[in-house]
Amino acid sequence: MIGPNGAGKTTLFNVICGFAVAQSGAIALDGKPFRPRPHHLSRHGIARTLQGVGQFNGMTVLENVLVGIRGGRATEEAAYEALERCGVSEFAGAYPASLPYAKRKRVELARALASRPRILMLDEPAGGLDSEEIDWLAELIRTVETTVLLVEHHMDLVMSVCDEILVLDFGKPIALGSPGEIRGNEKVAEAYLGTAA
Amino acid sequence: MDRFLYLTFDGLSRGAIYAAFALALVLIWRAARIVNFAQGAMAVAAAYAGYSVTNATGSYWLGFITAVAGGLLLGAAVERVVMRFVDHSSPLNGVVVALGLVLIIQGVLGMIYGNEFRPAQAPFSRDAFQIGGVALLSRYDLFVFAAVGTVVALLTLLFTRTPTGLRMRAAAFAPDVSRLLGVPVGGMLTLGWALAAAVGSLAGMLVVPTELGLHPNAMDLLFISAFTAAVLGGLDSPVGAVVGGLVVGLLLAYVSGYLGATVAPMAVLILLVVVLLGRPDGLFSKAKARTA
Amino acid sequence: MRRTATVLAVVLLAAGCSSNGTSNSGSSSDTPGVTDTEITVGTHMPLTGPAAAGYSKIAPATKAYFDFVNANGGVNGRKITYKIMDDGYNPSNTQQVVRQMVLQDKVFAILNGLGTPTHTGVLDFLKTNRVPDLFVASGSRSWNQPDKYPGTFGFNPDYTVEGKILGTYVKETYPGKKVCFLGQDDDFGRDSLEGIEKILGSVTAKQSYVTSNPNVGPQIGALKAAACDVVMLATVPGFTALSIGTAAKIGFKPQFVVSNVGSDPTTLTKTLGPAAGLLEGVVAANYLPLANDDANPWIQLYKKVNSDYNGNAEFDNNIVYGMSVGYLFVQSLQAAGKDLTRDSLIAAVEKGGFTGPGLVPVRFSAKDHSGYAGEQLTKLTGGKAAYFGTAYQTDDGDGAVAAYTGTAVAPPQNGIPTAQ
Amino acid sequence: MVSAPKKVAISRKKRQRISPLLVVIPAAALILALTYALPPFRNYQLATVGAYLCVTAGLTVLTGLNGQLSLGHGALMATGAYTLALMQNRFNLLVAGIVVAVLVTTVVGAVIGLAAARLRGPYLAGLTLAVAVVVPSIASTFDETFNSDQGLTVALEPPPDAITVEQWQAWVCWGAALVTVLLLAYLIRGRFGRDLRAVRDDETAAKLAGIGVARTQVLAFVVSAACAGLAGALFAVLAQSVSPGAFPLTLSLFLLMAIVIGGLGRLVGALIGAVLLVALPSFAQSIAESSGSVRLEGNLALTFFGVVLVVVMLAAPGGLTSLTNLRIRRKSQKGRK
Repeated sequence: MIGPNGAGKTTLFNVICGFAVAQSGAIALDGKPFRPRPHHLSRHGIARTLQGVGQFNGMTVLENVLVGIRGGRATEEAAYEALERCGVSEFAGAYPASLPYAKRKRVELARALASRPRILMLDEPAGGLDSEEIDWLAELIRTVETTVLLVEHHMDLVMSVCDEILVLDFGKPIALGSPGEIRGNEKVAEAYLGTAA
Repeated sequence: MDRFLYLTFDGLSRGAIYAAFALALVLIWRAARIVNFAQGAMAVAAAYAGYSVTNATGSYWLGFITAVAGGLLLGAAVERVVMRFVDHSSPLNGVVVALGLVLIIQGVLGMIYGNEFRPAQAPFSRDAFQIGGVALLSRYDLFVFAAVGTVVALLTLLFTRTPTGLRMRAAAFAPDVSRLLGVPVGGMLTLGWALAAAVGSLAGMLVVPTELGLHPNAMDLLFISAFTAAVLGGLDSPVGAVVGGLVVGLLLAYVSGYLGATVAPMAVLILLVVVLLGRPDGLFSKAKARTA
Repeated sequence: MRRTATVLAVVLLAAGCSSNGTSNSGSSSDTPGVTDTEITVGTHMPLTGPAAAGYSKIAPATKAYFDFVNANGGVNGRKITYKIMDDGYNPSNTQQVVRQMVLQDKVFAILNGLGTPTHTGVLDFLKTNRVPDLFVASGSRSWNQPDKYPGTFGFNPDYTVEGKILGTYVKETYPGKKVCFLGQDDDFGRDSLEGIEKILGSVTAKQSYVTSNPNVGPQIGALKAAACDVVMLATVPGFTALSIGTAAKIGFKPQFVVSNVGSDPTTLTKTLGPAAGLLEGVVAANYLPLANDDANPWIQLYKKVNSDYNGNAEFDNNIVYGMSVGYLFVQSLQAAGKDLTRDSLIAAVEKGGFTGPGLVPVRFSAKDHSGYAGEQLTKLTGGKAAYFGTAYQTDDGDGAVAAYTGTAVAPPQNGIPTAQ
Repeated sequence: MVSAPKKVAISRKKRQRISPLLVVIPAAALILALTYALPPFRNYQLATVGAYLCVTAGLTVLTGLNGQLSLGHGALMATGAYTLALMQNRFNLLVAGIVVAVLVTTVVGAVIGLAAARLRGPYLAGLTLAVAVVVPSIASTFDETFNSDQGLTVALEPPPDAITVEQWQAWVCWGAALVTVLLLAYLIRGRFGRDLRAVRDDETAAKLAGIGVARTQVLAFVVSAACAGLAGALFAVLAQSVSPGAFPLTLSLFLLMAIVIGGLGRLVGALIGAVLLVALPSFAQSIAESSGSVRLEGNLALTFFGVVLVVVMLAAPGGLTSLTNLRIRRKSQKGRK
């Protein structure tokens, strides 16, 4: 999902997650109406990251990830697995605030992955990252065995990992299609660059 | 009806003092995000200074000015000497330091002046004007209203019409950005504390003649009522502080008058619960920023 | 955590290396707090906090009197050491400090512990440890339970006794007038009202206040609305001043009749400041010489002690009170004799028969542990209180209020009682 | 991914923690030994530390781990104390009385906690402050039950002759305190503890991680209320009396100071705080006593107490426990700024 600043991407995420209420329209999951309370998302197999970092600074990295594992026993093995997956297991005992920004974003990804979601919602995961980190992120998104909903401004990333792209502008969808289709869409270019006038 | 009128005016004149004191709490909260639990003790210290000057010179007004100026200096000193060095990573640290200051101030005052009530003069007669047999307001009450009104007006002017006020607000909301813009954030913080302490001292001077007298603990109860008022109105809102103060004053008067003094604290609790459940950030809170 | 616990243990052990023995029978040689040269007694008082006003002067005055006695050879060759502990009028602090005095500092007795809620909590503890608990500073009836608390004795006339005496005065002086009542919302107010209503029947209007809300506007407004002619106050000094000031403020001028507890003229005058003129004609009661009565030989004695041993503190009724407590305690020690034990002290107090500064007798006996038996009325004129009429005594039951006609005794020549 | 298993093994070994039982059992033995070694007054102080530990441990979970600021725990203690007094005077079954006291306080705590879960920071402080102030008012309004300011006396069976009352009180208080600490230690080391901290650190992220924020907050309040109720009941046992004056607002404030000074969010900090609550006033008073002047006496103690608070907070903002692991604190703080 892409769109210019203020298009309503995060708001849509918030509606899906139950942080905000939609004035019209409905959300469905598995063909059933879906209006969850935010903390019930994980029961539906949905995990989400936040813009920037939403970290628990008073807990170690390992504990941060353990928090993400709901249902059943929160095992350290599962947490380590997620940390390994994101390449930050060596920091398990550190406090997130002591890590560089990029590593903190990885910790947050690890927390989301640890719950083994079937839908992973990523809100601008590439924001503030350098190209090396973005490459790693792209690799992760490509290889992860789950549906990923991605809100992102980084076009290269979007184009390289997405199967389908939704373009929002002023709260309205203006285009939907594969990367190739979107790339050529005039309306999209207009929305991003402003009308010629 | 007579009784209702009487209680209304009784409540308003006390409420005005709560309002002034609550305003002092709001000022510091806005400037430093600290609930200044030492506000009461600081106001008492200033009032003692005023008391000493009044006793030495025989002039109430010299004492009054000393108290307010003393409050100003004490506020600045507390910020410069102590609060500046508090680690604010946990909001509790500031609270605990403030509580420590309360003990120090009360202890030192007790050592200097003794734990006795000292009589406090009122500059105007406290005999109420009678209208149709109902005692309404005294000259002193009018003085209280005028003083509190003046303070509110001056603060409003300061914050909305002067560059200093603008800088203080900026420093409080975004210290880092303000620093880049050349606002002396530390200085603004000191100024905020000084102003708040001066307003608190003024409220203290106003309340002392209406209560038992001057005592190291004289403002403990005022602090409780004023804090309640500030929370009720919304800690970010000066208007809320004034309205909250008046509401608490009226509530205490009505409940004490109609139901008995014993139940008054329960009434305050119930009011707080009702208001805060409806509006968790007080009556005059602004809309919240988006959560995610 | 284990390390912390060890540290704690070491601290406690180090602090607790004092001897451990609590036997309290036999002769004075093994009585706690008594040696051949010293008697240690303790008290708990609010020295800080809102309740400290006024009260914090009592214990130092008692101590000053003891110092005076010590300078003149003490009692049976023993000097009296008076430990004053601050409890801030908080009952749980009282627990701490009284235990410290009894268990750690091994005081011989607790003297003049102040406050009903504070002292109530230590009654059982003092009883268990068989510590004499003399002359409690409050007018509660709880101190007079010789069967339950054989070691506890009161000092102040109890609030009901006082209520009956004040009620009698009002009944005789203001027949047919509307009498109203404002009292503190605890046993002080309740017992006082009970005494008043025993004499007067139901009062026209009654109001109460709590110390945590220093605004009596609503209550006084209600009394005004009830058109009361006489207002009886069971109030502490600050609230007496507040009530009288508030009444004047709304143009309400009844006759005030005030409990001894809240009627110290020095405190009231100071609290009211320039408005002290409002006190003119206020009726109260007392049972000890008045601080401003310079002609009274007791006051002369106390003033001398005050200037010599109390740093010349401002002389008021609290100091008179404190020194009178000291005097009565020295009398008790004298009566207990040279072989001082806890039992002999209690026996001596129960034997009674003490005469001293009081206008009415203290009525200690095996069956009665209450303090002074009555009071005499005072009136404030020109900022000074003076006695008028006769002293009355009565009990806290339905007994009659009778005039007491005994004559006042003068203090002994050297100011120190001798064994009687 | 190749070297993953080895890494896991290494890291996990480092995280091995001592079981709370291994701390509590020796502690119990130590306390037991102490009660025989100490004179009665020290035993009484020891018992008081135990009673304080119950409430500070609960409060540090609420305030330290969950970030909820309560100024009303004195009132919750009063609830427990009054319940125990009423039960005891009626049925004279101490253990049952204590259990009921905890239950009643838990219910009261749940009610306050439900309101508290909607409030943040100073607003919660304001509400709980109003709760703390309401105690004397309730005691006088329902004075037939609570007997107003004078309060109730608590009838207690004297212990067997072989031990002193104070020793027995120390056993009761520390028995309860150690059980409390043990339960809390197990509670906060697992998922519940993580949830508490997650909610404290970032409510939105906590919700996304599947934590019921309001539910967690109410639970935290309930747990700490139960602890406060237990402490209140123990205070009633210690004092053999209950009155509103024993549970003033200052008590609530002192509890808060104790846990902050001790080290917020840590049970060891709660222990240090509980010790300080007993030791500092007593120490201050002994200093003041040697000063001789009556005007100074109480006030010097107050001032001393205040100075200690301010100095500790300026020198060791993380509380006294933080002095032992300065390195970690520094690191995490640097990151936060």
